[in-house]
Amino acid sequence: MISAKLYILQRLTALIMAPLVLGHLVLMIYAVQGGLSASEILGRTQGSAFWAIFYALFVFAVSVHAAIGVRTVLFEWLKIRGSVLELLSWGLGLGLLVMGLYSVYAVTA
Amino acid sequence: MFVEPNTIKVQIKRGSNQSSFTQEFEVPEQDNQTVLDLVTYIQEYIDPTVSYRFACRVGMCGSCGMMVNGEPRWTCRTHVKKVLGSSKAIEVGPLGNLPVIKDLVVDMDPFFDKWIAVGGVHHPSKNRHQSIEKIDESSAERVFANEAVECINCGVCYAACDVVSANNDYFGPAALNRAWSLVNDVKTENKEAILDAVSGNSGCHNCHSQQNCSNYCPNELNPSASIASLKRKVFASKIKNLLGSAK
Amino acid sequence: MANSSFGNIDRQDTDILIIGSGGAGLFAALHAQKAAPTQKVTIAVKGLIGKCGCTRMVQGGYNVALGGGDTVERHFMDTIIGGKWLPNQDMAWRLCNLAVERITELENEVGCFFDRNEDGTLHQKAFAGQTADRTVHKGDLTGIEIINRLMEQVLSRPIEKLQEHRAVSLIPAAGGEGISGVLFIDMRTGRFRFVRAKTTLMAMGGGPTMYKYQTPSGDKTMDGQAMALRAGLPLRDMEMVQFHPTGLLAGNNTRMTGTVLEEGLRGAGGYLLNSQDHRFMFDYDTKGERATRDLVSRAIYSEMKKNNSSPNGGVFISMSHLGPDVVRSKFPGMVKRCADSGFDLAGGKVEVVPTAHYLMGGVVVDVDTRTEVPGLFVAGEDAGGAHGSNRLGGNGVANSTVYGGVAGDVMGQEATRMNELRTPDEGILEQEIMRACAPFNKPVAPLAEIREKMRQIMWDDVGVVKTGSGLIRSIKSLAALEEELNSIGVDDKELAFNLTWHDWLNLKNLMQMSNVIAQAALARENSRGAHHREDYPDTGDLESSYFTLVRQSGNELSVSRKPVQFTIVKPGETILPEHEPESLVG
Amino acid sequence: MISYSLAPHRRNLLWSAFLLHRVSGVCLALFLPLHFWVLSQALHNPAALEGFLEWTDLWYVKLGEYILVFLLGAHFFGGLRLMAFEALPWSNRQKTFAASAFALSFILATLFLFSAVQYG
Ligand SMILES: Cc1cc2nc3c(=O)[nH]c(=O)nc-3n(C[C@H](O)[C@H](O)[C@H](O)COP(=O)(O)OP(=O)(O)OC[C@H]3O[C@@H](n4cnc5c(N)ncnc54)[C@H](O)[C@@H]3O)c2cc1C
Ligand code: HEM
Ligand code: SF4
Ligand code: F3S
Ligand code: FES
Repeated sequence: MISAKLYILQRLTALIMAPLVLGHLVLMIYAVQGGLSASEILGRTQGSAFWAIFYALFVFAVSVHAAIGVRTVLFEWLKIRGSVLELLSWGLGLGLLVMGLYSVYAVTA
Repeated sequence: MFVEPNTIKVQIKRGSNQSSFTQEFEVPEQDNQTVLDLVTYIQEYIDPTVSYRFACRVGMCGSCGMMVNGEPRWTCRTHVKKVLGSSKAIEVGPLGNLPVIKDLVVDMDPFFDKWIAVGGVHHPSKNRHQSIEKIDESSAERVFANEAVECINCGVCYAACDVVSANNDYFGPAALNRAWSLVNDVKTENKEAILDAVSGNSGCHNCHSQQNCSNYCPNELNPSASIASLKRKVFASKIKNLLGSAK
Repeated sequence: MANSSFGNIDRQDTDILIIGSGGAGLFAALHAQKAAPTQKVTIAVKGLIGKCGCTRMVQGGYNVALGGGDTVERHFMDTIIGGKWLPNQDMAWRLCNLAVERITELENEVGCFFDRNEDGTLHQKAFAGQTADRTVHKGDLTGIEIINRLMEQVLSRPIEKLQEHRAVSLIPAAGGEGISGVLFIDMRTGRFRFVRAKTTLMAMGGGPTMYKYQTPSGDKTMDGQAMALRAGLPLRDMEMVQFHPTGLLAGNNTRMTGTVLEEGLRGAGGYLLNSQDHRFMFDYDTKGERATRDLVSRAIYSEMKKNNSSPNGGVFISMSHLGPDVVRSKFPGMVKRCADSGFDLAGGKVEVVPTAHYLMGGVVVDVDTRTEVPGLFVAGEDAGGAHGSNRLGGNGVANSTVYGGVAGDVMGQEATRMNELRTPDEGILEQEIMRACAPFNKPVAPLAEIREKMRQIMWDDVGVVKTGSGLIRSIKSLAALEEELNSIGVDDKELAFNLTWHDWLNLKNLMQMSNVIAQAALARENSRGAHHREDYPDTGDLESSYFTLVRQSGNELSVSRKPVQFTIVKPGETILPEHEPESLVG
Repeated sequence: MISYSLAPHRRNLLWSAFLLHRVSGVCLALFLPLHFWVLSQALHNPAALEGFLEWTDLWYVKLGEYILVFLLGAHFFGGLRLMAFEALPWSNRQKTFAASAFALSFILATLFLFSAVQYG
């Protein structure tokens, strides 16, 4: 049960995430060479406005994207309908948003 | 010397949605034999109470859809050789995703209700006293409309689509395919209403591009492509509206 | 037994009742609804709405004169000459005349896609027997397009649907003035339902399916004409059964046998070969394979009689000399259909046989589709008169759509004028229920053998070529066979979707109508169009042309001959302007 | 939940692609909160983060990461494939595209694993 509006939102957020995920992946492959350490990660991100915006954008996009995606799965596979469906999916979105933004703050502040 | 003809084991899923059971029959193998012929033989010579539906017997009416070895097919045009494995056994059941009336007969009303709900009906821009529209057969719109129009509403694609199984409200491939054809029909009016209908909660955006509809369509239509095109069309029109209202 | 006890049947009322959902039935529903928006319209059909009947199976197309040299007058003259001066001329005229409006309605209001010329106008081609390019089409699947679009229109309107409802009998009003309603079996439950209506249309599409080889849809078993016959209505031209020369021949055990391989195969240069690989058509006619349907059918029949036949007892059609790839690209639908059935049309030979296709005869009606019974209308293939002894390819669907629309208009007006439904004759209703229950409580046996016997009798003695002695023999053997059928029972434990019960009822109707066809054929002592008597091979005097009329009273059939009224044009004359060329087809 | 026995119409590559996309999406959605939680440790408890990252050196955690990267790749390429399918005119190479998306995600994940293991 997905209307044009949600569909468009999901595709737009996917488009936003595409370069971000790609960037993140490349970075990960590059970064894990030689193992990960907390200081290494934090050294790169802390105080960087670039990374703050980069990850915040991702968090916004993914919250919406995943909420809509999970909503479809809940509807089709778990047969969840009505307000429970809205609550669960948007709850997930909100949770992701809050936790995500907090973690972005944690690694970039 | 008399040679016993080979027999085919035919398992038929009988009963209704509430209570169903499988029954096995042995049917003599013939040179030219369709799955519909197997079922007919059983009804005419073995068990006169077996129920099934057909009309044209040549792939034009779309009333003989059944699940054959778990796959949806038009049975009047499915040669037994095509589906008979080395085990010489065939399973036949009622077409999927539709309520069963009895044995192999399903209620196709939901399928057609959706066809209408999606706006799958021509809205005239002219009447019978006006001249017939001149149409360029090679124009892009007409080509699209034409490609999608030769559907026999057999419901095979509908039975093949897992989104329909998962979401009973989903209009399904055939109805959306018809909508796409109409959206491209220069003669039809009120296309906005069709676009609205296809972008609603039961509309084209529920399709996950599994493409079984196109795989199984016996007429080699491509509902999957039609649906993708509808998504594109809706996307463009929504964006346009958005920009329009922003002005 | 579901509810065969009389007190227990379902009853309902409507204003306008339409039986059948072919071109005639669907058009009638649309027009009735428009003409009488206050009236309740009900459409009842043996299969699913729009998914049964023959209109859907129309391949070639729809005849209509749309200018470019062609005129309604020319279309009319072709119809009269094609029908060998037997058509009811007023009906033929109305058919040709209204076809113009109907095709425009189909395009503009119903939304059909018909093929176009380069300049955007409708593409038209010529079937055999036409003097102009006249046939409008959508590829070679014209019927699917017409019926799908009509079906959508009907389904989207407030029209009551009674699907998988088999009409069993017409029930007259108590006291005998007009028809009160129709008795049905709801096939899904096996229960009887009596539907009362102010006006009733029979558009059940005739369908000569009592032959060994036949093309129509499996739901058609001449139920409508059999009902009309039993209700005492006169039937005309019943000997006029059209055979299509090239039905697929794949043996007796498959339903695909008899289905049409399209006319265009011969037109494009296909060969007909006998078992010795001899291309025999030129032995019969200078046009070879391109001769008209009746000639080709008779030629094939002769080859079969001479034992020059293929393994399954027919002849071969061979296309491969045109190049398999050419055949594949020109006839993709036919090649695929043959391939699905296990035959290679593009590269090999495919067995074919003449196959019963269309019944020109039918219930006597006026140009407004009225019958002699008040409240009862008949349109489409169930009605006789418009085609005479032969139907031109393309005139069938024009006929059903034109007259279906007319019926809807007239019934709408009539129903609006009427205040009350007629009260049924309960005695007849009860008797008709008993008739439909006749096979219960009798020893059960397979019906297929009897059906095959009937088909063989009709094929041998009432088929492509007939003789007086053969016809008399057939009438006797049919009577004996009907006795046999009467003694065979159907298991009545479960009547819901009991196809075997319906097979029995189908057979019963087909046998009665077989008898009618044989009787009418016996009464026509000449050869015209689709009717060929070996013992009377001449056309006979055109001026004194007659048509046959069969009616039943009690259990007795009476057959008579009625002179054809030349209300518009006399044999030998024409209504075309003087210097018009005979044909516009180059 | 629907029981997905492998009915014949599901033995189709494009159906498998759908399933992979869905499963990967759901797994990512389940994993992300965990990921966010770990990262937010940086603020309260940098040592815990460090400890956690050391823990990722264990082979089975590496395998988990490998699968996770694979899923992300599969969802990423699969999602791009889907959007391309929806945005571009029909092509007859749907199966090729799906197979390529799968292969790419596999390569990506392996690359990740190699770089992680080689220098780890
Ligand atoms: C294979 C084929 C090809 C043809 N090609 C052409 C062509 O190219 N051009 C052309 O002009 N004509 C063609 N014809 C002829 C044309 O199809 C018919 O003349 C015309 O369609 C008849 O229309 P109809 O509405 O009278 O009947 P149909 O379309 O046959 O409809 C009859 C309806 O009545 C219903 N019915 C029957 N019995 C009962 C019952 N007891 N109770 C309730 N409902 C019942 C049926 O289920 C069906 O819905 C072709 C016919 C066939 C078989
Ligand atoms: C690069 C980034 C991504 C792209 C291109 C992308 C693309 C898509 C697309 C196109 C869909 C719709 C599929 C459909 O309706 O058939 C989708 C669904 C989904 N996505 Fe993503 N996505 C991305 C990242 C993510 C991330 C990071 C998550 C997780 C948190 C996620 C979770 C989901 C979920 C749960 C679904 C629903 C799956 C389904 O309905 O089958 N996606 N994605
Ligand atoms: S799209 Fe194909 S499979 Fe689906 S209903 Fe139409 S003809 Fe049948
Ligand atoms: S099978 Fe179903 S998911 Fe879409 S592409 Fe076809 S409608
Ligand atoms: S019986 Fe008409 S499509 Fe099979």
